[in-house]
Formats: sequence, structure tokens, C-alpha cells
Amino acid sequence: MASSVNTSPNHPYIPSTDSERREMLGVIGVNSLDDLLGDIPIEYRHPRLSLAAGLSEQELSSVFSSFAAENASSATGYISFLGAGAYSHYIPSTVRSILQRGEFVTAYTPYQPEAAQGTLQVGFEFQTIICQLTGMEVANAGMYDGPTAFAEACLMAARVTKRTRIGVLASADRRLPETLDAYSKHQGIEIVELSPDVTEIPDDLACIGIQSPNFFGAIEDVERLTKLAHDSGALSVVHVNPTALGLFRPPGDFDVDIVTAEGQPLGVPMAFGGPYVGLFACKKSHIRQMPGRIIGRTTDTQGRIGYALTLQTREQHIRRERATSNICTSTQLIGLMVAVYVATLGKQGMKDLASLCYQKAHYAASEINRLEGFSVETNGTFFHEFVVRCPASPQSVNAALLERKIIGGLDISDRAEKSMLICVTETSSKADIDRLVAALGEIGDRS
Amino acid sequence: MASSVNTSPNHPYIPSTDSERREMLGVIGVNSLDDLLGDIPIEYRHPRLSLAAGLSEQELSSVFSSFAAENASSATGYISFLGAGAYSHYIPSTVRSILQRGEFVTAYTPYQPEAAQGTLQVGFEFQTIICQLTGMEVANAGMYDGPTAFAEACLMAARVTKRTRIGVLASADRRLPETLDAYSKHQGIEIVELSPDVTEIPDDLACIGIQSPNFFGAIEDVERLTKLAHDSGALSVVHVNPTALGLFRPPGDFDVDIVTAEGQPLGVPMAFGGPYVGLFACKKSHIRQMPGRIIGRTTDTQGRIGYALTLQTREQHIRRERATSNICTSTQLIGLMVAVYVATLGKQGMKDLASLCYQKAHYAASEINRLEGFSVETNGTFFHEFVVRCPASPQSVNAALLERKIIGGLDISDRAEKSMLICVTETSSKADIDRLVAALGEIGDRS
Amino acid sequence: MTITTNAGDLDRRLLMDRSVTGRKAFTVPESDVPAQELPDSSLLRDDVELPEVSQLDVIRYFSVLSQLNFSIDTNFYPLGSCTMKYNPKINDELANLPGLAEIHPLQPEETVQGAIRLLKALQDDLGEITGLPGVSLAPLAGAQGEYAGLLIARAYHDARNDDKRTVAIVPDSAHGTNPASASMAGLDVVTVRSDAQGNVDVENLKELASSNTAVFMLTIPSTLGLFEPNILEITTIIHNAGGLVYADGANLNALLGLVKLGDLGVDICHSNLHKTFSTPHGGGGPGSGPVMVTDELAKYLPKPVAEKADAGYLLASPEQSIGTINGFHGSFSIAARAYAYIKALGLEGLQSVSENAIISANYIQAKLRDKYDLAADRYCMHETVLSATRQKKRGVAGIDIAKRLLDFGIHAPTMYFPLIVDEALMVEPTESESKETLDHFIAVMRQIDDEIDSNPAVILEAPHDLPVTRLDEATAARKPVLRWAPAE
Amino acid sequence: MTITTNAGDLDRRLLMDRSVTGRKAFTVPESDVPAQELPDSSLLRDDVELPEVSQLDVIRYFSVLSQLNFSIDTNFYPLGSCTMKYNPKINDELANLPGLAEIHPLQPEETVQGAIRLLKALQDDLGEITGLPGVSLAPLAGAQGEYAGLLIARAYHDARNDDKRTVAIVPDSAHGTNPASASMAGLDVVTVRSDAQGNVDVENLKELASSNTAVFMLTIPSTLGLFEPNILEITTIIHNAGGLVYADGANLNALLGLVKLGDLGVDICHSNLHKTFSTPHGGGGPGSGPVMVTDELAKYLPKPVAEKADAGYLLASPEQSIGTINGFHGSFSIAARAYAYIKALGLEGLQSVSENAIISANYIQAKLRDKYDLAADRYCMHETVLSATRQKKRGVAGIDIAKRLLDFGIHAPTMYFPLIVDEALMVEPTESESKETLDHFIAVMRQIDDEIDSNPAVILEAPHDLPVTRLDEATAARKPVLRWAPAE
Ligand SMILES: Cc1ncc(COP(=O)(O)O)c(C=O)c1O
Ligand SMILES: Cc1ncc(COP(=O)(O)O)c(C=O)c1O
Repeated sequence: MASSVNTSPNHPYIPSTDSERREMLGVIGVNSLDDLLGDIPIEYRHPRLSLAAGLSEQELSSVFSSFAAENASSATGYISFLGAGAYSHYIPSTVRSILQRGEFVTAYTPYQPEAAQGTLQVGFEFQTIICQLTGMEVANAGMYDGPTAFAEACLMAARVTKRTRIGVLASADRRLPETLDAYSKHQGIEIVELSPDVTEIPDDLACIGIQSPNFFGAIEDVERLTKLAHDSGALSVVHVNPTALGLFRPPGDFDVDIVTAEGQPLGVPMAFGGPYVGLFACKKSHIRQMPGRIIGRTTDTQGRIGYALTLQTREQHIRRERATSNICTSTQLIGLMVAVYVATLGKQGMKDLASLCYQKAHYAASEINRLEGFSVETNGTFFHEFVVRCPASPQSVNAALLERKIIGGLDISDRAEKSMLICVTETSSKADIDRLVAALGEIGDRS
Repeated sequence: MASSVNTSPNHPYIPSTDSERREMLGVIGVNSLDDLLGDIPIEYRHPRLSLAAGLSEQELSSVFSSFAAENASSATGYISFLGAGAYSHYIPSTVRSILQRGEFVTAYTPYQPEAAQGTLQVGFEFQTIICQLTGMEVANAGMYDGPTAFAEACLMAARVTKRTRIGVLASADRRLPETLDAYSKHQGIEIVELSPDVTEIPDDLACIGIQSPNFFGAIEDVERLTKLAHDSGALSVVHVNPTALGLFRPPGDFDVDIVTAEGQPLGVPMAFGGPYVGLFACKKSHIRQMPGRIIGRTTDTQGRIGYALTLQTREQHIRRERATSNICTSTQLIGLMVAVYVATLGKQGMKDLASLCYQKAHYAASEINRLEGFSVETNGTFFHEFVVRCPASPQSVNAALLERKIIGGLDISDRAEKSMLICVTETSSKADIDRLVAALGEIGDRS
Repeated sequence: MTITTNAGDLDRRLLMDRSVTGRKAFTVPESDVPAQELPDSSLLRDDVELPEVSQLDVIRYFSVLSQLNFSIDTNFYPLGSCTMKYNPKINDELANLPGLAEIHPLQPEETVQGAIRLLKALQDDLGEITGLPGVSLAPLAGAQGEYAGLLIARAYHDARNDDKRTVAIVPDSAHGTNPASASMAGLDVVTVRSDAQGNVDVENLKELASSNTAVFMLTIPSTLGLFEPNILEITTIIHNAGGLVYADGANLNALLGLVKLGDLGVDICHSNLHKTFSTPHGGGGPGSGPVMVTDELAKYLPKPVAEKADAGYLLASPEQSIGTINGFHGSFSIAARAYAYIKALGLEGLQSVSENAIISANYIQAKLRDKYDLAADRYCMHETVLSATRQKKRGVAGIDIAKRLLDFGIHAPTMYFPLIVDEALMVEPTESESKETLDHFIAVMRQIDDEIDSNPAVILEAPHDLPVTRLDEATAARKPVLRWAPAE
Repeated sequence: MTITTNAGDLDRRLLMDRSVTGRKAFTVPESDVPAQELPDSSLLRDDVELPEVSQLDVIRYFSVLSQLNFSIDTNFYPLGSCTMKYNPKINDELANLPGLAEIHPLQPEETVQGAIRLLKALQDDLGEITGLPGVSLAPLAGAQGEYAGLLIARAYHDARNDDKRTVAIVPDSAHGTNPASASMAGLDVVTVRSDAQGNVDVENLKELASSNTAVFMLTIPSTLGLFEPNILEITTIIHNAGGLVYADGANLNALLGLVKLGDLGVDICHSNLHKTFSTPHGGGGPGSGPVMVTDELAKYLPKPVAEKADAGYLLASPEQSIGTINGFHGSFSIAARAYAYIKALGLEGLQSVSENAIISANYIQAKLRDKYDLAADRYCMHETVLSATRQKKRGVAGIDIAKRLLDFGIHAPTMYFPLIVDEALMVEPTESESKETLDHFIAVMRQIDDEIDSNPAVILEAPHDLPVTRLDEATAARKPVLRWAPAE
């Protein structure tokens, strides 16, 4: 059977040569590959596939350069004021440097702890960092992303309280209740929207889900809302912006039960939305209901310190349909980025960075607020982002900004009339902000 | 003395804190740093320096982005046809990946072989590769760059033959005899220019220095010239283009005594001229006159294979003023790039690459040769580059090309009337070449 | 930053243990805007207790830690069902191009045409490879792909008002995520047996398939490394019962270009880009688990789905989409790597991947079958499941063999999975390992078997030269220590 | 690619030993131009015997090899005179920006303004730091900087027709490159003694300085880690004799912002960017050894020198330049890293570098002086030279201590240099290592001294856990094996 073993020249990713293949087939005791494929229905074997021929690395690079060139980014001279869940932050060289280490990048889940102490100790550092940042007692080694972490936190609250209704503040990013909905829709869970000003809640809620800073950038009164939840036996689930934790009081200060966050701001490229890492921390008492991988410290037969996956009986590979979550492959490598990022910024850096972001966003807000026709609508304390009401549709304003190589704020006219959500971090220089303000001024004058 | 210990906040590159410094000074038994500086004439201590304040990493990145943005490169949409000693080649991802390994990058000369087997084994691979490519018996672990390797080779020929006149072909890149001049001018060495067609040479030459392919891209008759040298007791020193060795017969085939080359084409970025690596190979019999580091294979106390620096008695740290060269810090890391590059391309890749470069350069030459007013002047077989005589001054042609974002050939009107040296490698696509040809056509029509 | 204790052992102190007040590894730039008033101090925290270390400390600490890992870049890693193949370095580079890594997920579509075009091209190729043309790249890992697939199945039945279908039939050999995902999707998990050959017990399946069957979840090839010979009969049984067939395509590495799942009656499948398509496993993620479905089911796909319209590329939400299963558009830079992988290999290369993966696994199986029992005594696909039952009887368990392999710089196979095989050692060499490496593994496995008689202690006390010997996992779980705490 | 032999040892086979016909790690693109005729086959070779391995092989082979190295990123590396300090990762990134890494050295100046502006800025800063404003970045390493400096000295004397000046006076403590460079420059090397305190013996120098003195080469601080207290007298002696003073500034790490060499009467110096200015050492280069001179001597500098003219930046050739000492413009991307380093630290940071380097060295000296002899019993600058003479008498030589340190993950100090110190161990901790690391080193050094009495074998047989024990270097040199050869 001539066609049975592919006789094309070797590919760089496939070492076996024709003669080796023949030798191995001989050892196996067959004449051709097809002899090994007997279980595949013959009529469907070797289908025709419409796929292009392989490219050399040099050609592949050109293909990808074109993809990249078709996108507007800082690399093509654009400045951007988008936030709303993914943030532009400066990523220190240490993060990229460590992220190039193949021993981290090309390992897998540390099933053999003796051969994975690197991954494991980093995971333990990550858990520590998340606890320190959030002020919580325990954290897991990471979830897929922020919204799934939030969804799993609400489901966990339902398991802990054995209740099936979940309250989510109306001020939250809609991606949170939407993801929660997708995660819970067949589990008899009902999602209830709550006003941030709510003073009374139904007494059968599993939790109140709070985003703070909320979708509009404003700090919520987590303390009050947590008390409200606890008064009715519900848990408090708070979704935070981890950068803000350099400056603002952490949820741990307010007796919050579960904290989640999108970890992206901590050293992870925006990368059109992923991969990111979900941060997940909770009170120690709830730990056996926690989803996700957990790394624990232990000792070896000689009494030396070592780390290993622990509390695995919560997990799908052991508990199967009764697991706390179906999560398996998670986001260890992104957790490494977070660990290196936070270790690099450190105590002072995290504080300074949060202050700097605060300064810049407030400067931008105050400058925009002065413009004829524009008004800043986020009340009270905000972080990173704020709502700007525009004199014309945000869509038209953004189109005019784009002509100036400025990617404006997120159009949120579906949530607030004629409004956009503008985000400013430390990666926007004063000159960038002034350029935005000047452009908005011009656009405002015209409309 | 308040000023004695710098009390600025810690810098990321300097861990010691104020209190640690004070503690250490206490252990040393002094009150201040200045107590340790007693030997420095007091009137010159702590001079005023006009240097800017330190920058954060983010600020530093902006500074460098501006430097980079001010240069014309493929990153800013230019195509280039410059060669003449530095060549644009595609560098495989494997090279960059391995070059990121801190264990290679941040080690130093392997003085402690037990703690440097990585660097040493790579160096041994490098020596092997250079021998295989050049067909020579032995190679060292690398020189500063091509021209210094050539200069040291000629000096070595002088030592071996105990003669003081060095012949260099007139067709060589002038940077070779110029560097040789700088390297030999106070050692009583005289440099004699020889025509490539020379059939008789003075009988007191230490060597004939041949570049092949020569400066104009043409393959020299190394065999004939080597015989000529040997007939008068001179050595033959050949400076090659290592990429060409994938296709053309190596100097080792022609009984050449010493081979040198610029290693840059083998996976090293052009980087505005450096750092590169000089390749250096010779006959085994001359080895104790060879300059540079050499790595040898040996065994440890348990009989296991290991590698170590060897034949060190040739070197400055032992032989001092009688050393074969003053070279100390060399180019080990660039040697690593070369080793990974050649290992990646391998037997087939080096051959294919040389053919591809050959095809492209000859295609470009034939297309240009068809243009009214332009003629290709390199006779016979050429590799990578060829001389084009222009209808106007190369300077004006290049200026017109530059307007079209094309960096033309090197203006060599000082060596050949109205001529430029055009280089084409695999990084020029047919479209790039056609763009050059079309542009030259337009420019030619106008002049 | 020291790397040994004064006694010369590896220094395992954590960053917080190494922290010194005032040290730093990074400087945040000074503010360049006029000072803004800070909020009420009652909102602010004092300090965050985080490490204070130098930049060299950061680099050295993590560099040294990295060396404690086994990885593809440094070791043979035949971890079954995980497809630990070579992860091309070029793919990482391309995914990190600023034009791909520095774009925001909410940018206007006209500013991210390259990114969406890439996603569309990958969707097309995955649809072609699996024969299931409806593709969403949203799922962030295999398990999320499964979950999305099950939501699609439920949406399909719901749309037909077929609301009694609450059962997922799952083979006893299935990966744990299958039942876990099914139960998240509100389905009751019913297990179908494997027969003596390792196939689905068709008779048992016939008994189970009924009007309450929502979906049958088949791993193909199975976790035994076997292609289900009765696949056509099975998909017919399920379809006749009104259920859908879900294929767990985590093991797609065996099938590239050899067969299309869609041709076999599969309705829905997922694939792990971090396995078959060679994106790095990262010590446990990130991954990406695209879900592929028939044309008919495409309207239920999770959003977004990349599409090409006249005006350009866009991210669409299918008509009756099951919705948003995560934050944005999936693991974009993982998708970019996978697409680069497909492009680099092309049609012939992808076929060659599976061919060589299959030959390598069968070669190992053929060379070890006299010493180790096989979970199924027939040709395997891309992995072979050995059973250390004979070794167990002689005093050495699967885990001991696994640990002993580490002494040779070989990562252990997947142990004790699938659950239906005693002392399972699931070996997946992948096509990217050379015959010499396979021969080395074979030699070591044979030697370990010899050592049971000659020197069992060397196995039972393995591993010997790693930073730790075997760990006390029981105490770790009983008295969990999950974070650094200040010394008391 | 296997990393152990079947016996479990590290597999030391070379790439050629691992080569298999037909394997490849890379594909060269197909030609896209019409086929051109190949030259006469007599010009062509058959094949080049080079490795045939897969891409994974390449990555795994070199990754595993890398782990056999000690390095700054993974180890304390107090190699005296080499200034093994932290090499900031950002500098590598910045030097690799495509706009800097992908420019051709012969591009028209108007297309490389950023590159030349960078070089000019670095020249200015180096001129300011050394007080010697004429700067060329051309030299590719310290030794080439020395050589360039000596050529400048010769050019100066030649220009004055002062052609009897053929002697370079070099201290006995000088680095080997000093005399080697001098002899390349056609100078006769005459050695000046060090006195009992490690200073230049001024009386001896007075005897030697004469009308044939071309140059006096002073390493400052000296290789004993000492600042020459008689520097002003010395430069006067040389100047009075009509000679020039050359300072080997390889040890500039001790002097940043503390003193300018130009103020002290130095005429010419070089500095190693790969030491003081923190560019990575790369296992032995690349380096960069800029040469700095007084205004008067600037016209002799090797070309090119970056200048700013009205039309922009340009690379100039000084009037009476000593010429071209290498291919192009020096180690550009090393210069870029060094400039990034200077910018990141700024004035205060650079001062802090030297201050901390000095304090760290003196701290080690203070903590070890009861156990180890000092080459000079006084405060040192950035390094301290210990002498293991007391240890030698007890049976353990400097080299044994060096090897024993490796067992603790600490790279050995520079051994047996400077030549004038018996059993020298030259320790340069640098400012980038923390006090804990210094304390660890001190503790280990003290423990090794104890071990001489308690367990000398552990020292004499060190290192214990590295890929090799001590190597037979004598045989290596006697019967050199310098390349792979096919097995016979
Ligand atoms: C057969 C099988 N199914 C599903 C999964 C789950 O995939 P993931 O880990 O990406 O969630 C895996 C991987 O571990 C697997 O091997
Ligand atoms: C004092 C001294 N001078 C000169 C040199 C030579 O510098 P390089 O190795 O860069 O040629 C060195 C470095 O080894 C040195 O330590």
C-alpha cells in the first residue's frame, strides 16, 4: 500500500525518517500504517482534506506579520482608552524573561511533584500573593479568567449555602452575570439583579455578587453589602480589580467570603482577550468547596520541604460528576506571569502603580469634564475608568477619534445614554491624555 | 559625613538598603564610605558629573523606542540590498529561543570547567561546525569578527613562516587589509597588494590573503593561488563567506592553511555592525600558533567525558607579552548563535539556503542587467552580491531608491566607476527584487 | 539571593522569607500629571505585604525554580492523554508580535481585522480536520469545550421541546472532565461499560440509550488509546434513540487527516489546542478547547464566532447561541499558536503527525509487551496503556515505576488512568520524539522490570536525584498549608 | 533526543553523534524566482557533513546543556576582575528592537540617525564618567581597547617625531592583556614592581621612566582591588619623562562618580562595557572596550566616532585616526545595552553602584580576614584578593577551595591571579548581590576552612554534584581533541 506511510520529506517537527518508520513497522509486525488502522471504518479512512501545504518558518513569519499589521495597536501608532475588563499596563522585562523559560512553558500539570517543584513552588507563591493582595485566607492556583472565576464563586456560594438564587449587582460588568448564566443555567440556579443601593435582599440568596470597582469604575460599598448578605445568611462574593488593591482596602477587611478577579492586569498581555487567569480566594472554612487546583506544602521522606497538588478529592479526576468544578487544564503559566509581575513590582511598586493610575484617570476625567458638551458621570471615587457622557453618539465620537489614531472609550450607550467608558492607566502619558482631550474638544465643537 | 553614603531610595539593580549598608560599614569598622576611599586624592573625590537622573524601565523603553523609530529597517517598511560583509538572513526561532537562556547569556569564560560544561560543549560543537563547513582540521572557539580574524591569521602566517611581508589580493574588501594594517603596523609587517590574476609572487611573503567570494561577490581561484603561495613557502589565508560554503567547495579541499570568515551570516543579527564573531580554522600542524580560545575534550577523575579550555599556554593570561594574541573576552555567545543556527539548518538546510541565495542573486542580476543603462560587472560565478554599473552616480541612484523606501546597493564608485554592489539573499522576496528592478528602471529612464 | 542553604542544600525559602524592607525590583515612573486629590483615607489600605526583593533576586529565584521542572524542552514526557509534543518556538514568537499581543478585546472590529481573520482561518481548518464545520474558539480549555458542547446538545433538545433528555451516557474509561461537565450541564451521568477488548460494550449501550438520552460522550480514540471499531453502529444507536453524539477529541492527535469525526456520525466535539495543536502546556495551562459541531447545530455555538462578511471580518453571535462562557473571545494567543502550527505542517505534515504518533506508540507497545501487560492486546492508536499488574505482584506498583523513570530524566506516563485498568501506565510518546528516545524509554522500562528482581529498593526509593524524594501528600491534604505565613 | 544514557548518566553525545540521515530542524523556503543555472560543478561541493536532527532535538540539546552552566541568573559568581553583576533583562530586549537589531552597518547615515544618536549619547556619558572626553566605541573588548589606546599613544609620539619611545611600563600585577597588547603594539614590556602594600613601587617606577617610555599602563583600581594612593605622583613622573599614562579601566566599577580618571593625569583609558556597564558576559563575550582619551589625543581615536553636525548625526573618522581596528562600528548592541544601563541608573544610581560594590567587598574582607590572608592588609575597593597560603600549609590549595565552593552553588573567585599573590582568590561580589548572599558566601568560606581540619577529603574531591569532577587538563593539552570526529 503505497499511500499508507506518508513519504514526504521529513518535517522539522517530526524526527522519524522513512527507514526508521519501516523499521518500527517491522518490529510491530505490520507492513504498513494502514494495518494499524483496522478499527477505522475503511470507507472513511484517508478522507480528502482541503488544507494548504506546509510553510517554512520564514513564510509563516510573513503570514503572521500580515495578521499583525492589520490590527491597530501601539505598534502601529495608536493610543487607546479601552478598559472594561482588560487593561493596558506596562509589563516588566522580568516577566517576559521568566516566561521564556522552557522548563516552565513546556511542562504540564504537576502530577509528578518530584519533577515539578518549580511549577509547584511558583503556584504556592501565586496563592500567597493573591491572599496578600485580597486580604483573604486561602486562594487557589488560578481559574480560566475573571468572569468564569466569578461564576464558579457564585456556584460555590450556592453549594455552601445550599441555596439556588444568586444576586448580582446591576453595576457589574454584564459579562459576569452572563457567564454565570451560562455556567448555571441547567443547575436550577436563578440570577437576581440587585441595585447597588439595595438595603434589603430576599432571604434565600446564596450570595450577593459585587464588582468593585464596578463596571463604571466606581468603588462599591463592599462593607455594607457584605453585612447585608451575611444578615440573611448569604455569602458575599466580590469581584475586584487587582491593580486597585495596591491602594484600596482589600475585601478581606470586610469579611467578604469569596473574592474573584481578572488577573490580566497583573502582567498579562491584553492579547485580544486571552489567555488570562481568574483569581480566586476565599475564607479557609470554605476551602473544600473551592474549585480549581490547589497547591500545598508538605515534606518528603527525608523531611525536606516540598510542594504538591492537594485537596484533589474536590476535583474531576477523582470526584468525577461530583467534583466542585469540571476545570482541569487551567492557567498555571499565566499564574507565573502574575507571580513574577507582583514579585517585581513588590510592596512599593503595587502601591505606586495604583496611585499613578488613580492620578492619571482623575486627571483625564477632570480635563474631559471641563470640555463643553462632555460630562463625567461616574460619581464618587473611581479607579481606572469613568463614564463620559458625550454631546453626540459615542459611536460617532469614536469614529472621529479613530481618524486621529485614537481608540476611544467603550461605547456603553446601551447602559447609559450617549456614554462611553474611558479608561486611563500608567501606559497613557500626559501627552496621550492631552491628545485625547484636545481631540474630544474638537469633535465636541463640531457636533 | 552626610554625603558619604548615597541615601537615595533603593534601585532595582542594587539590593543593599541603608540599614544594611550601615551594618556592613560597622563590621568593616568605619563610619562612612569615605573612610574607605582614603587612597583617592581628596581634591578629586566626588567630582561633579553632568549625567541625567535615572529612568524607570517604562521610561527607558520609550527612549529606546525613539532611537529605533529613527532608523530605517524592515520594521519601518524598508527593503535593503546591502551586503559587503554583513548580510540579512532569516534567523530561525531556535536561535533566539536558546539565546534567551540566562545560563548561557550570563556566564563568563569557562575558567571553572566543572561549572561550565554547557558553554564548553557548545564551544566544542562550534569548533566542529567550523571545521565541517570549511573542511579544515581545527578551529578555535571564535574571534572578535571577520576582519580581526583575517588580520590575526596573517600575523599567524608571519609567525609560522617567520616572514614579514603579507600579500593581500586587490579584490578583497578593504576592511581586511585596513584592519590588518592596524593590527600589524608596529610589528614591522609590510602589506603588499596582489592582483587576483597574479602568477608570480615575491619569494618572501608570509602568506597570500584571499577573500573568496571576493568583495565584488566573485569566487576566486583559491586552488591556484594556494599552490602559488605554497610554491614560495608562503601560506594561504582564505577569508570566506560561510553561507557560500553550503554550496561551494571549501578551502579545505585546496590545501589552504588558514581560513577565516565573518560569522555574522550564520544566525547573527546585523545590528549595525556588531557584535559578530570571527571564524578561524587552520591546519592541525599550526595549532600552537593559533590565536584565541580553544576548547578540548578530556575526562574527569571518574573517566567521564568533559570539556575544558586547552592549549592555554598560547594565551595572554599565561604567556603575557609572548602570547599568540591579546584576545581575552571573545565572542562565545555569538558562537552559540552560530552553533544553534547551523545545527538548525543542518546538512540540508545549509545547502538549500546557499542555493536559494544563489538563485535570488542571479535572478536579480539578470533582471538588472537587462535594464537600459545598467550593467552587471561581476564576471564569472558570484555569490550573494554583484557589481552594477549605473547610468548616473550611485549616490543619486541610491537617493532616488531611498525615496521609494529601498536601500540600494553599496556605493563603490571609489573602487569601480559609477558602480554599486548589490546584495540579494533569501530575505528578499521576488516581489522585493522586482520592486528594486522596477525602481532602477524608472530611475535609469530619468537619467 | 542564595540558592543553597549554608549546608549546601537547595534553599527553599519563599519570596516573602527573602524580603527585606526597602528593596525593590522595579520603579514605577513618577506621575507626569498635576497631582489629583486622593479619596477619603477610610477607603485606602496601609500597605500590601508583598515581597521586597531586588531585580536580580526575581530573576535568579524564578530561574532556579524553573530548573526544578521536567519539561518537553528538557525531557521526554510521555504523559498519556496529554500529548506532550514539541511546542515550536516560532509559535510563541508570532503570538507575541505586538500587533497581536497588544490589542484590546473590545477594539472596534475594523481595527482588528488581522486578529479576526486569523480566528476565522483557524475555525475553517478545525472544521475541515474534524468534518464538523461549525466552530467556536471560545472555550478556554478542553473541559470548557465539553461543557459548551453539552450546552449545545441541551439547547438542541430544548429547541425541539424534547425536554426529557437529561441523561449523558459516559463510558467507564472517560476522562473525569466528561462526567463533571455533564453534571454541570444538569445531566445525570450514566456509565456505559467497556468490554473485554476495551471497546464500548454495545449491548450495554443499547440498553442505556433511550428517550432520555441527551448525549453520548465518546472519547475517540478512547483513553485506552483505541479507536472504537463499532463507531458507526454506536452513533446509529444514539441517533436512533434521538440523542446526540459528543466526541471528546482530546486525543485528536491520532486522527489528523486519517478520518473526520463528522463522517462517523459525531455531532459535536471539542479539541484541545494545547495537545494536538502543540500549544505549550505551561505547567497546567493556559489551554484552548474549541467546540466543533455539524452545520445544523452551528446556531447554538457559544459566542463569538468569527465570520467573513462583505465589509470585512467580524465576531458574530450565533442566532441561538448558548451565550458567553467566559470573558472575551477565548484564548486568542493560544489560537494564534495553533494556527501557526497547522500552517507550518500543512496537509501532509498533519497526516504525518498522526501516522508517526501511531507508529511510535505501537512500537513501544510491541517492544514492551513481553514485560508489561497491555490494557488491550491489540494495535493501539497514538498511545498505549500498559498495566503493571505483573510488576505489582512482584512488589513494585505502577507509581514506583513512574518514580523510577524520573531517575532517568524521563517523565512518568499518566498513572492509574483510565480507572478501569489496574496499575495503568498510559504512555503517549507523540510523533515529535525520535526513535532513539523511544528506544531509550524501552530500555529503561525493561531495566526497571529487571531491577524488581535485582534491586527492588532502587525502585521503591526512587526518585533519587531530584530536589525532593516522595512527598507526604496525605498530610498535605489533612493539614493544608496553602500559602506563606510569617514565622511565628 | 535523550538526556541520559541507558545507565542513567548524562548523555554527553554531540550533535553529530545524534545525527540521523534525513532528519531536519528547519525548512528553507522554495525559490520564488525563475530557476538560474548553477555554476560549473567543479566549483561545487557534494555535501557538508552537518548535524541532521529535529527541531525538538536542537531545543532540548541546548536547553539541557545550558543547565550545566553556572551563571549570574542562577548563581552567585564573585569572579574577581570580571564584575559579574546583574545584567538587566530590559537591556537585552531594547537592544533587540527590530529598529536596532535589523539595521545594516553600511546604511546611509540619514537612515540610521537613531543608532548614531545612541552611540553619541553613550560616548558623552563615558567621557563624563572618566573625565576623558574623546571617546571611540570601536574596540570590541577590553584587550582591543587597550590595543587601540596603545596605538594612540604611539601615534602621539610619532606625530611629535618622538620615535625612541618603544617601552611600555607595566606593573607586575597587570592583567595579561596589558603586556600582550603592548607587544602587539611593538612595544617592549618593562615590568614595574609592586611594593609591600600592593602599590606601584614609585622608586622602581622612577628608575624605569625615561625618554624611551611610551606609556605607563596602570590598572586602577589595581588587580589587587586597590586604588593607587600615589596616583598623582605617578602620573607626574610619567608625564615628566614624556610618556603617557594609560589606565586599564576594566575595574571602573569601583569609581563611578567617585573620581574621574582624567582628573588624575590619565591620558588614555579603556573600560569594559561588559563589566562595569553590565552587558552580559555570554560565556566569554561578546564584549565592548571603548577607549577614552584627553581632548588632545582625540584626533587619533580609531574610527568611527559618532558626532553631531548641523545636518544630523554622523560617524566620523578623526583626523589622524589610528584607523580601522575591526569590521564596522564596534559592538553596537552591546553599546545599546550599556547606554540603557547608564540611563536606568542615572547619576545617583551609578554612584550607588560603586559605593555598594566597595562596601560589599570590604565587608567580605572584614569577615574573612581572620581565616584567610589578605593580599594587602588595607581597605579594598570593589574586590578583595585573599590568599590561601595558610590553607595551603594545611593541605588545601586555592584551587581546592574554588572547587569546593561550587558544591554550594557559588562560582569560584578568580584563582591564581594576580600572579604576584600566592594562592590568590580574587573575590568581587559586585553591588548587585545582597547582604544575605555575601553572608552565605562568608559562611561557606569559613566552613571550608573548618573542613580542612574536619574533613579535608570533601574539599580535595570537590566538586561533588556537578556533571563532571575535576578534569584532566594536562592530557587535554598534550593530546588535543578539538572537534567531533566520526567513530572509527
Ligand atoms: C481525554 C481528555 N478529555 C478531556 C480533557 C480535558 O481537557 P482540559 O484539561 O483542557 O480541560 C483531557 C485533558 O486533560 C483529556 O485527556
Ligand atoms: C584588569 C583587566 N584588564 C583587561 C581585561 C581585558 O578585557 P577583555 O577581556 O574585555 O579583553 C580584563 C578582563 O578580563 C581585566 O580584568
